[in-house]
Amino acid sequence: MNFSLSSFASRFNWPGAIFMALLLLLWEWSARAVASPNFPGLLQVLGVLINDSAELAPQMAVTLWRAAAGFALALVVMLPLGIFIGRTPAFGRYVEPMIDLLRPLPPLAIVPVAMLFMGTGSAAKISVIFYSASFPLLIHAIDATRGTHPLLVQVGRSLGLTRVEIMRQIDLPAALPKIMAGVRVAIAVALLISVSSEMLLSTDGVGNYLMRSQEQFRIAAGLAGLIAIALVSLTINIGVRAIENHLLAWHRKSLGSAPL
Amino acid sequence: MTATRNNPLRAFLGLAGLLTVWQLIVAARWVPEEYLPGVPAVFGALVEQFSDRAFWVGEALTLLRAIGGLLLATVCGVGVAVLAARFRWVEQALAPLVQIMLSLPPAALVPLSIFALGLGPKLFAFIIWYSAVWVIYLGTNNALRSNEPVQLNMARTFGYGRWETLWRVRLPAAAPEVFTSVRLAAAGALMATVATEMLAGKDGLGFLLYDTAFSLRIPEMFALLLTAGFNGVLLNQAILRMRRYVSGWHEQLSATARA
Amino acid sequence: QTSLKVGGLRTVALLPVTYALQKGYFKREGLDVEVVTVNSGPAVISAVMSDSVQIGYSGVLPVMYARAQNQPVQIFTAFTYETAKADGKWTWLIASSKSGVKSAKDLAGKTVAINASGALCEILVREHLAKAGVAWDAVKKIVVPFPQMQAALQLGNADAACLVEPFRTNVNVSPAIQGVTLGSGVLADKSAQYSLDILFAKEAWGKANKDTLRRFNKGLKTALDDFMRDPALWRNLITEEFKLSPAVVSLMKKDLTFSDLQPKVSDIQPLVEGLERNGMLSAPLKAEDVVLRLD
Amino acid sequence: MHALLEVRGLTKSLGDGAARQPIISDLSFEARPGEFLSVVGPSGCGKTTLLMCLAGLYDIDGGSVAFQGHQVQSPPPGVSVVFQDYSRSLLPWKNNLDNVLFGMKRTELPEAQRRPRALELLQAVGLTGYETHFPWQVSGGMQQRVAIARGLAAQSRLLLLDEPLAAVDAQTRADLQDLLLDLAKRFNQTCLLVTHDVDEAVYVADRVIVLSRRPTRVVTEFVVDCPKPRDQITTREHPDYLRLRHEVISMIRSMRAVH
Amino acid sequence: MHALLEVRGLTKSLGDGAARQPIISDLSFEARPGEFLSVVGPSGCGKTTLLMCLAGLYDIDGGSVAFQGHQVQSPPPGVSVVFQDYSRSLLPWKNNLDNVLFGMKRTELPEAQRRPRALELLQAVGLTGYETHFPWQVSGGMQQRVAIARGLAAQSRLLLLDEPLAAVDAQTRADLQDLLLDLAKRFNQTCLLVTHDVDEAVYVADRVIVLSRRPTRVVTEFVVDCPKPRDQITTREHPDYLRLRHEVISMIRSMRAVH
Ligand SMILES: Nc1ncnc2c1ncn2[C@@H]1O[C@H](COP(=O)(O)OP(=O)(O)OP(=O)(O)O)[C@@H](O)[C@H]1O
Ligand SMILES: Nc1ncnc2c1ncn2[C@@H]1O[C@H](COP(=O)(O)OP(=O)(O)OP(=O)(O)O)[C@@H](O)[C@H]1O
Ligand SMILES: [Mg+2]
Ligand SMILES: [Mg+2]
Repeated sequence: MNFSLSSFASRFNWPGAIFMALLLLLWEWSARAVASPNFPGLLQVLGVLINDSAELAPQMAVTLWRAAAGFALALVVMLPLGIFIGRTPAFGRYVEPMIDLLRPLPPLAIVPVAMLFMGTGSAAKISVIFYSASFPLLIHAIDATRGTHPLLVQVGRSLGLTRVEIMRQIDLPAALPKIMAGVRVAIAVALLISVSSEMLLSTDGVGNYLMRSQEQFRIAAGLAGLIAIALVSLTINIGVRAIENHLLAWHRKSLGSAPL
Repeated sequence: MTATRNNPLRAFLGLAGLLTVWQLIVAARWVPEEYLPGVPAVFGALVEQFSDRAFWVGEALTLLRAIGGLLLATVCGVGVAVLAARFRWVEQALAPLVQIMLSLPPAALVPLSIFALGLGPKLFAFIIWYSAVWVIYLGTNNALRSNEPVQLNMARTFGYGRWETLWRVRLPAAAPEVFTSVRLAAAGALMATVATEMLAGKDGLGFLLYDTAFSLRIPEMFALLLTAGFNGVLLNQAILRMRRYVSGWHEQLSATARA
Repeated sequence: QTSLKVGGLRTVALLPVTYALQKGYFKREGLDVEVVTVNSGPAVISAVMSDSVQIGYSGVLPVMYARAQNQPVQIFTAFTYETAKADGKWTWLIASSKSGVKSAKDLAGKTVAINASGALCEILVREHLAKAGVAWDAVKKIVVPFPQMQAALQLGNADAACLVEPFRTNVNVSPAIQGVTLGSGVLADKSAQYSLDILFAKEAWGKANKDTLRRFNKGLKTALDDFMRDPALWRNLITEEFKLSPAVVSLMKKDLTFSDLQPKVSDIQPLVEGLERNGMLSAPLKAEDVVLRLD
Repeated sequence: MHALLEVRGLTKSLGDGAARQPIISDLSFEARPGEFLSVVGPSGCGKTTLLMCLAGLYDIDGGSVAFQGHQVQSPPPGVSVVFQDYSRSLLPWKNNLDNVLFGMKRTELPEAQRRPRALELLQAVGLTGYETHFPWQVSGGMQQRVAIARGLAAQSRLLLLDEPLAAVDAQTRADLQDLLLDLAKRFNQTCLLVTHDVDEAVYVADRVIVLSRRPTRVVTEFVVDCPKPRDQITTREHPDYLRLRHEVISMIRSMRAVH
Repeated sequence: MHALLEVRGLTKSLGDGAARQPIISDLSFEARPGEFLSVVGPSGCGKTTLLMCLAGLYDIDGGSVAFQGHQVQSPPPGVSVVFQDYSRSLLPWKNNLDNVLFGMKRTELPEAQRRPRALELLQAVGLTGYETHFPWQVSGGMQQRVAIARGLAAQSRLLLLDEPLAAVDAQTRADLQDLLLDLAKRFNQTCLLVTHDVDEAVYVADRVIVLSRRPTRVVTEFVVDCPKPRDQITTREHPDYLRLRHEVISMIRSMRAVH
């Protein structure tokens, strides 16, 4: 490892950090200007966050566990299914209307149905997360697969690849740069729905913490919970980006000479 | 046979398949029928709704709100993504914010947004916009960053400036992917509309849903859910039609694989 | 004509307001009232605090929590009370017959459904468990929205549930559940009297507009008097507004305790104590701060 | 000796609906095992389309294509293709070596011998030192050579080459012509080479097939009776070669593609 | 007459970090107004890279490139390029006509005359009847001709052509060579044609520049003193032509790309 400060400094997203810092400053400043109990400032919220961190950390673990389980399930099922649908338009014409019908059903409305089949424990929540994270993956996988240049598929066919092999060895890598947008959305959705479902039906998790803060009008605590989610989301994003950099190095480099 | 022509019969068969599975689950009596009514009961309730003026008004309002919010989100999301494509620092500055916003539950923001925006149309607009805009931004941003280098070089040598290249090459090339994310965001917008109507409002499908759930009119509730789903199909078809108009080449090109 | 916006939960208890509106009782008082539905306690408070509405309708708890967090809101009307009377409660703890639970004592090791953590149901369950000598941690809690409670009981996801109307009646009449009432009332102390559904406003605005609020209450009182005179009117209204089956409505709690609209500090005090007793207040709260006296 | 490939009355149209146009009409020819065929014809006449039909990548509209006595419906084992659009036909996420290895899918070569064989092929096309480069990191001519190496890696009975040498320089071209001839002979491989270079067509082929303008059919076939093995110096000075070359050129000149 | 294009001691490396390799080293030449230059060199030697540097698409590492007396830093007006990767350089969402019109951005042609001019160019490259086809609906050679038409549409002082005729048949190729010569003369356009076809290089050029293997530099320049205008029959039989052709081929043969 040749870690050096300067290489870190050049890779670090300075504009992003500065912009976030400015937003946070603006928040603190305007909170002081408004001086309302409805609008606690950054420092106050951070105080609550530090204060409650011992309580929040295990809750966050629960939330993340469910989000991860739901997302992983969705990834394993929907990525292959999406590529299959994208590669098999005849099949797509039957199932896509089904997907479009299910897509806009609010998770709030799915919860009661999920409860009927999965009870009120983690299984119900994970199935709702799975449900919600499925669509970004599915839609992006379908569209990205259809967007693959036909010649690549013909190469695969002429080399005697089977349908499944074409999907795995050609469609997946070729569509991956586009699918990544769906993966990112799906990860965010998994986290979001994990929290939301906890707000609705849970006695644990960050969502429950948020709900409790909302119920008890502890606005600062509510914001502290949101900041905790934000931090976790940013951390996850670092990991996703590392994976993406690894998987899609070829894509980034092949665009290298592009004058953006 | 080409992918550009959609056969409504197949779509119908697909939906019929879904309903059959549903009815089979009901018939298997996994769960009491009072909580998961069968297809005939739901359709009965749906047909009953048809004679109710509140239903039609609610349906129209929900659709209009969702479409309005989606349009707003599309303009913002694509607009900012274009800016971000042109100026790298904009993209970098926004990256953490977008990531955060994408994963904050709108439900947690509701009391705060009511405080800031009141209960009127502004609240609806904001929540629907919020639940759609980040997805669109992210998708458009992703698409605009993956242009064919040869095309960009070509445009430059023909004298197209950065902005013009953005309009004339990068955006058209990205269009199919942009539509993908708008498609995704449309579902988000519909959900947010219904959720907001459930929370605060006196009309719309969400309001009716809350009401039916409150009074345990389960078949009607499912009928309304079906309507919400149907709205998704409708909106999605509209977007696909628009995509066919804007970048139909894309579908045709991909259809040549099966010549 | 003074314009007034009322925002609040869409529940049975808000019906008098809508009824008074329909009947023109507010107009008669020179008030131009508009009702906006807001289906979450905290959201109603936000709506009042942001001046989107002048009058908020919610359960009493959110207002108490908000006040404890220095939100300047005060209650000026209460329409439902839980009283010492035999039929004086609006909240219930009910078990399904197949759970085998006969009394609150049997709940140890069982699962109880509440509608939200930190809300009305939590204090109710805590109170009744404490009274029965069962530790709060000995019971598994699940959160289930009211409309799904019945299914949770029937499917065995929950052994008992905290319920309000009309869900309570539905559970009671369901042959698959055959609800067993384990207790009623938010506070376990049967003799206590306290308000449940209330109207509130911002303190400063309320103090400056006492006359408006008095007129509002007068209009409301007219409506309530109609109901007291003719309980059938009340039931028909519920049947119509919520499209509930008349059979269920006829079984619903009949007693209307709309006696006096002006809540007294003593109507709040038992709840403050109850919250404190159960460790549910995150900041100290004085009952007199919560009440806005119109006289 | 019966034919390895037999094309009888092949017809094929392309395009959708009203824009559908006949590309190939009533085209027949056959290829015997081990034979080297060249195909020449005006630009846009339908050579690529023909190859796609032979490879089972396009459904045919009429007539028949039989490979080893069986009708070709989907890509048959034993046929490999080097595509005209070489840059798009390489997998951008695989380096050159992996692209070549990818072509070995259907070979019986044991796993352990594949890598050495692929390296050998890359060396044969002059790409030693570029094994770990990605296709988009090497020049057009080099990409085309990777595509050739991949086509050869398949060790198929029938090799369809669509202008495989269009992007390489004259010297490399000559070397690769000899490589193709050598390999075809060694493995008794049948080759069908589409080319625009009449010299090339005559030099490598046992038979030159001349196609007409669109809708295309076989105008004539020339049997190239220059002795084998061919040689860049002696063959190109052989009187038969010069005569045939002249004949083919005159033939083509009489049906120019530019209208 | 001073030079239109002046390249002095050009050096250029490509690749990242440790993989960075010198492609062009100390390359110098110049082009006078109206001159037609051919560039030949082994596959992968750096011809495309050179063109990219001349067009201002790559930053150069050392030396200088001056166009009309100004250093080239970004694509200068008056230079247009026909890219080697023709199929990728065409915009798939524009039909052939619109692709050609796309090249006219910097011309002074009034709006009203652009369409007729584009149609004229498409006709000149033999694509009448394919104006409304999309690039991916026409054959490889036809795509390449669309790219040529687009390059010509720019009416630039300097036209850089990267193997523009690699995918067209012999007859069309000859026709297009004459077209290029004709237009270059008519508009006093300077052309730099990269080609692998030595016959072509000699036939069209006033001067043939021979490049070495990588890292590339100018090995030698041949002045083609065959009389102008050229003619496919008489020029190709001209003794100077035959001599030069022979010299260039021997030169190239002595530095084969296949190691
Ligand atoms: N992105 C890159 N990274 C590393 N090396 C590169 C890259 N692009 C090109 N090269 C190398 O630069 C050299 C010159 O490439 P260039 O495309 O200029 O060749 P060329 O002369 O045009 O060849 P051809 O006639 O085959 O088109 C090649 O050896 C290639 O491997
Ligand atoms: N998708 C399509 N839709 C309509 N026409 C098409 C399509 N694809 C190809 N064509 C037409 O088919 C004809 C033959 O194309 P093909 O690619 O087979 O030509 P070719 O002989 O390979 O030409 P070249 O030598 O230029 O590569 C062309 O005239 C082209 O316009
Ligand atoms: Mg072709
Ligand atoms: Mg090149």
